[in-house]
Amino acid sequence: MANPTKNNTGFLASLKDSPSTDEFIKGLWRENPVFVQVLGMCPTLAVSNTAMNALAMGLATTFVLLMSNLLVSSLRNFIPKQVRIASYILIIATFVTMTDYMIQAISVDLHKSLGAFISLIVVNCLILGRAEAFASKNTLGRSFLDGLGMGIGFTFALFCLGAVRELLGNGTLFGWAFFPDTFQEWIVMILPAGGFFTLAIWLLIFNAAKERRATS
Amino acid sequence: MGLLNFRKSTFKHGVHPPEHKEETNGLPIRQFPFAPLIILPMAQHIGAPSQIVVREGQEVVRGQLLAKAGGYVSVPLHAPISGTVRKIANVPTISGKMSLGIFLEAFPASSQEVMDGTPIDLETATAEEILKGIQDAGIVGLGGAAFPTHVKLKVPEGKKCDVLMINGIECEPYLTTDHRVMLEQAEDIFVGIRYLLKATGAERAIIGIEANKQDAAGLLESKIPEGDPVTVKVVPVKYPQGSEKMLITSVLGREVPSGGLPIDVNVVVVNVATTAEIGRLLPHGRGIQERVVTITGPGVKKKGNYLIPIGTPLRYVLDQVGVDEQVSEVYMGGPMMGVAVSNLDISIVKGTSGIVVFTDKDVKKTEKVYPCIKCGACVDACPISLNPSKLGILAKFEAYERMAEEFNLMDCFECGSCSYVCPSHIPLVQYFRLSKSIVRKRNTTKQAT
Amino acid sequence: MKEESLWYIFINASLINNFVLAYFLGICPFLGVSGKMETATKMGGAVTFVMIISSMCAYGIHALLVAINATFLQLISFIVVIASTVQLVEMFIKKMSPALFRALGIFLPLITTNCAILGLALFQTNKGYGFVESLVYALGAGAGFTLALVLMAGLREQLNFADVPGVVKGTALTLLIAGILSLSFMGFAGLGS
Amino acid sequence: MTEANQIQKTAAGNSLKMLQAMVGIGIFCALMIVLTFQGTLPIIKKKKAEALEKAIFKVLPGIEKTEAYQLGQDDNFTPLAGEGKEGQVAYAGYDQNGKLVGVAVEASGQGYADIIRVLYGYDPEKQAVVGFYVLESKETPGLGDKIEKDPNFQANFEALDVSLADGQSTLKNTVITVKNGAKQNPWEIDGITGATISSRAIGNIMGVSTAYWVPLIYKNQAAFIENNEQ
Amino acid sequence: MLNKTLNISTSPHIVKGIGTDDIMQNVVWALLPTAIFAVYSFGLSALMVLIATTAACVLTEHYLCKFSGKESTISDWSAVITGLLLGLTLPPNFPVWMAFIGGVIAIALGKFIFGGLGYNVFNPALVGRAVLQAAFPVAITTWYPAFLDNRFSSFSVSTFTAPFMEPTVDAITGATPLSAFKFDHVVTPAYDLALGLITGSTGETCAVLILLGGIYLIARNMMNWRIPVAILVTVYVLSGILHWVDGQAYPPPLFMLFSGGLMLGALFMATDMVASPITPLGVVIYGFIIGLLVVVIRIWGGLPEGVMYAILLANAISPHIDNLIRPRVYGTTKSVKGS
Repeated sequence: MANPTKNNTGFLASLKDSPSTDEFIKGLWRENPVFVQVLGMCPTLAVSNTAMNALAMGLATTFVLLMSNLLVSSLRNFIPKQVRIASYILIIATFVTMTDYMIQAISVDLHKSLGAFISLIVVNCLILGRAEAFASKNTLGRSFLDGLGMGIGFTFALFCLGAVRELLGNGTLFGWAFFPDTFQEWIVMILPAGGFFTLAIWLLIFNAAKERRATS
Repeated sequence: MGLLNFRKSTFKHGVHPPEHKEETNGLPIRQFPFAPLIILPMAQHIGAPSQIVVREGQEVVRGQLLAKAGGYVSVPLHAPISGTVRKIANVPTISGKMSLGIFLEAFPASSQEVMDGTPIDLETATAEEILKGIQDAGIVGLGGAAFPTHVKLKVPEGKKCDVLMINGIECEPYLTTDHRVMLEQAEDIFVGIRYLLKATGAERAIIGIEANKQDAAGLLESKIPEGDPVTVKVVPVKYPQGSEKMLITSVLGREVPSGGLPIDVNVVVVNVATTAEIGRLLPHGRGIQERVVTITGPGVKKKGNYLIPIGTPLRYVLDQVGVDEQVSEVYMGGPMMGVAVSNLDISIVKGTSGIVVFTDKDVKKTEKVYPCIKCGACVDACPISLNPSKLGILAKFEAYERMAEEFNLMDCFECGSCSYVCPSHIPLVQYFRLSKSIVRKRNTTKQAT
Repeated sequence: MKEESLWYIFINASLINNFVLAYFLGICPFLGVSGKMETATKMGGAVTFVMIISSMCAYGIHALLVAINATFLQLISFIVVIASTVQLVEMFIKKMSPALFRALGIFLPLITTNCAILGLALFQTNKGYGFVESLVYALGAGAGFTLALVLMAGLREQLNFADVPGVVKGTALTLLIAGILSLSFMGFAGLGS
Repeated sequence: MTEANQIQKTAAGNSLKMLQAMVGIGIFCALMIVLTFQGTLPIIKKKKAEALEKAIFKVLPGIEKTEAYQLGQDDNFTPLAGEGKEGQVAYAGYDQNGKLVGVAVEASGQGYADIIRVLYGYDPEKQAVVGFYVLESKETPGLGDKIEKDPNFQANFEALDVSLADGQSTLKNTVITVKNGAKQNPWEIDGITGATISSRAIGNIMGVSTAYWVPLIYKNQAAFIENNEQ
Repeated sequence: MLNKTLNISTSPHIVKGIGTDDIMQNVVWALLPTAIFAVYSFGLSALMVLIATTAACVLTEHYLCKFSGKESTISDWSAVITGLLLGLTLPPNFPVWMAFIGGVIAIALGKFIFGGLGYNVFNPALVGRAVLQAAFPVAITTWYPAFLDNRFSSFSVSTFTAPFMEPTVDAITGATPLSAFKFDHVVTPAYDLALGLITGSTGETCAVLILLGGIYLIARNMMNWRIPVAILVTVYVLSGILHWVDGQAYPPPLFMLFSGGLMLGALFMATDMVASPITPLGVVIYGFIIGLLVVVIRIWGGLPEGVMYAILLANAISPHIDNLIRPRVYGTTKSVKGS
């Protein structure tokens, strides 16, 4: 693990000695991976057709992000610079494979509806991006908070999309009927085009908010 | 024209604005009264301004040299009337810039005899001598460009001129100057052609005339002196047929390369009125004192084709012909490429081919400019196959370099066909004029650094 | 049962279930390099090239993993192989054609994290495609990716000179156009059946 | 020591370190994956089998037990042995008395959006399809996916006639989808309004599949019964 | 007299006179016979659809302009065209609330986000319709027969469906000639198709009236004739060849020409000047692509009709056509390609 002489702060100590609540908060809103950084678009769009899928995908991604951040952070002094990307990819792929099997064990149906997109978490630029840009340079505790914040921010964004798409596209939320029986579903919302439109509209809302803040 | 004539003797695209020529094309050229005071700007041609050789208070005779050429690309200026030099001061010109000018007060009851100079003998003169003679006569392109003719006639070394093209197209609506000149000064034209053939070394001359001037074409054809290698070619009516490049393409099927001159395809083009002037002046060694100007437009009372001394103030001209109460805009030149006059204190200059007066109701309404809807009307109109629609959008977004590099902006010669047809009333020509000047400026700064 | 024809595999991968517009694969490069025609074409070419190579590799690996009964290593070996393939291709091109390398150079590393490549490998395995089928599938996917990228680039280049409202400018506009393109591609549904 | 030497040495040291790191991570990763795989494998297997069984139970009403059979190259059915799922498989379903109720087979074909995979149950006694279940489809939600949910459509498969022609090697009538409300014969599938393409795709899939499977199963009925009795 | 201040303008000082608003207005006039026939054949329900889409487009245009601080651009009539065209492509019994939403989407997504008139890269009406088709596939493929006796006295059951609610399906529905061919191999006679004695979208049934409207615009030089001609010739020739090869499997070319939205699409939607290429050769290629896609989608695709998709796809290709097809500029040896 980490070099003890260099980094003798444990997990709890690191929490204490750094003003790191910001590491957690930033991912939620200010540096939201989806709405602000526009990262990890592929799963964001592909599996946000229902709130459940979105949430599951978000949590799976958060898990991988968290684990890889932790491992990368703790190994950061051990991994030589030249092979760091290769090692990160290996680490991430491992956790993704684990997640894949765990989800299958939890629910075959969920696994079916998420499909290959669980495996594709590997190439979610968010995870590699955090490993490279944050975890490889920061302490275990900060990396943990960063991963958690980013992961929750990602899950939140996915949920925002999934909820809208499921509500309009299927009239339900988490499979629970939200509208009267005769509600006309907007099927376009569950189609790929709906994914593009919904994300675009969320981005518009963020842009407009940003603009308003800038002017005021 | 037979069925076997596969190549239509015209250029691509172009527009057909209403001609409005019938109001003046039947009116013979009439001498215009001499104004009591005429004002002669020194910069009335392209190139260096003429250099004044008279002083204030000096009395001059009609035809006397007032200013000498300011360089190779320049011409001298002769007194259009006999009178006294009242003042030498800055005068306004059509471009809005000021230029040094001579105020010449006419002798009240002068007979206005013209002074002769050294004649150029057609038989004995060399090409060089003829060119010198043309410069000394102060001759510039009378079609409107006012480019010194001797410069244009000078065939550069290594190049050859095989066709002399006499431009009698006059495609601008309203104007009938060249039309009348062709009808009334045929002899002068043919004499001029002889001088020009000799000066350029061309084997033959072709007079290009638009189909709406069949009478002129027939007359000229019948008057071709025996043995002269001159033919008359009638081409379809289409704007901007009168542009040199379009004319060459229509008549000869040759295309002047981008950025090149007619001589690059072995042609020299001279305006028909210029030719007539050469034919009339050179045998006497005189200089230009007057020119034919069509004064027309809905706002003019006494429309007609007038022989007006150079330097006659525009205000005097309009006073003489009478102008409608509702006068709104006055153009020097035709309505397609002419310039709107902001100040009536400017004078008739050598390049003034016509004066068109529009009243309030004739002026194009300041209509609402809509966004470009890419209807393609401009693409179908542009005689040189540019994409004015794309250029217009790029100009709006100030992508000047791209306009020049990718979309051949610099080939645009501002004929105005695109603006004429644009349903969205986008001032395309104005955009291009501005863009061209910006590109030129940027290029010079680039070269400088 | 009825086998999918190679023609159908190609049409399916390129038009009906376009990787970008229906599966959302390769969205990052799609958003990133669709601003200019030139880069879009080159990126499309590079991705197609890598897709074909990695698809063949993935076919081999899958066969191997099935043989040694270790399919649980599939994902990790795919990603490692793709990453190294990209590296190798990069080195190979650099040596063989410096001109091509200059043109594609900056795109190749980006491709590693392009989910379309991994997605292709996973899908062809899931669908149980054979070698030739995988090859055609890769060709189709690459063609579809390039098509989407090039179409988008043309539209975005044109929209550089448009009065796009400030709020819409940027990613949102690209996504909205992608949505409309995605709708348009729905017209291909059922083709070749 | 020269500078070059030093560089070489650090480079060598680096290589070693790189190798160590990669191998270390590799071993760790492999360990993690294998552990998870081993840990989850039985659960996943069980769940998958359950899912398949559930589907078979759905298409063969009233069964208690299923058995997988493999179609050999000589067109004979043999009980499926081991894990491998090579070749084509049929699932026989038996009621509580061990009597053969029917045989379920998978069929797939091109739908509107992508391949549709279905499972259907065939009752040799009634010479009819008695159940139908969509395993996988990406048909348009709310429209094409009615093939999964629409009760009227599902009703088509309660007794879809697939009786054999006299030669016993072909079907008397090919299964086909007709326009909604136009069903007149027991071998026709009543289509779904607005989802014509998907419902027709099902017709095609069923038509092709039944034409292939039904004569085979009918011919080999005995195999399913015999094997069960053993 | 001459003391009056003169106006100054830049050359040219004369203009041809046809304005963009004139063009747009004339397109509306050219569409009116088709719209009137739609109301005549389908009755009040069709009228409601047309009113809903047109009102939605005009209102959306107005309020979006206002919202973004621009001057309202409804006076250029382009929103009216979008609304009318959208209405004409919808089934006559389409619920009014859906039609209204379609109009809002057509303007907002099809036009506003690109910067308004002149910048829309797709035909706005078709964007609206494509979204509606994807959102409400059942409603948009439920057809109401023409020439019902009570069409002027009562509305279709689904017309006034409560907003956001599922429409009740009409007891009487019809099949369009295209779906009749696709699914049942019934070829409707070309005569019926041309005169509009069929079921279909409100405005696509009477091919003759659509053609007349188009010819009017072409005669007034307000429409690029090359586009419809290229599309129709392509469709006729391609389907003619197919029909000649196998008369049973492939429909006769006249049926292809007159059925579905081809006429309306070729004459009024593909000709949207903004979203089509600008050069003569470019529009011919554009037309050919549309024709080809229409034939491919109709004959080999899963859908009975493909005009909408064909035009949208061709719209997406048209910047490339403009990029590649550039007329040789006078005096240059070949067209200068973008660097």
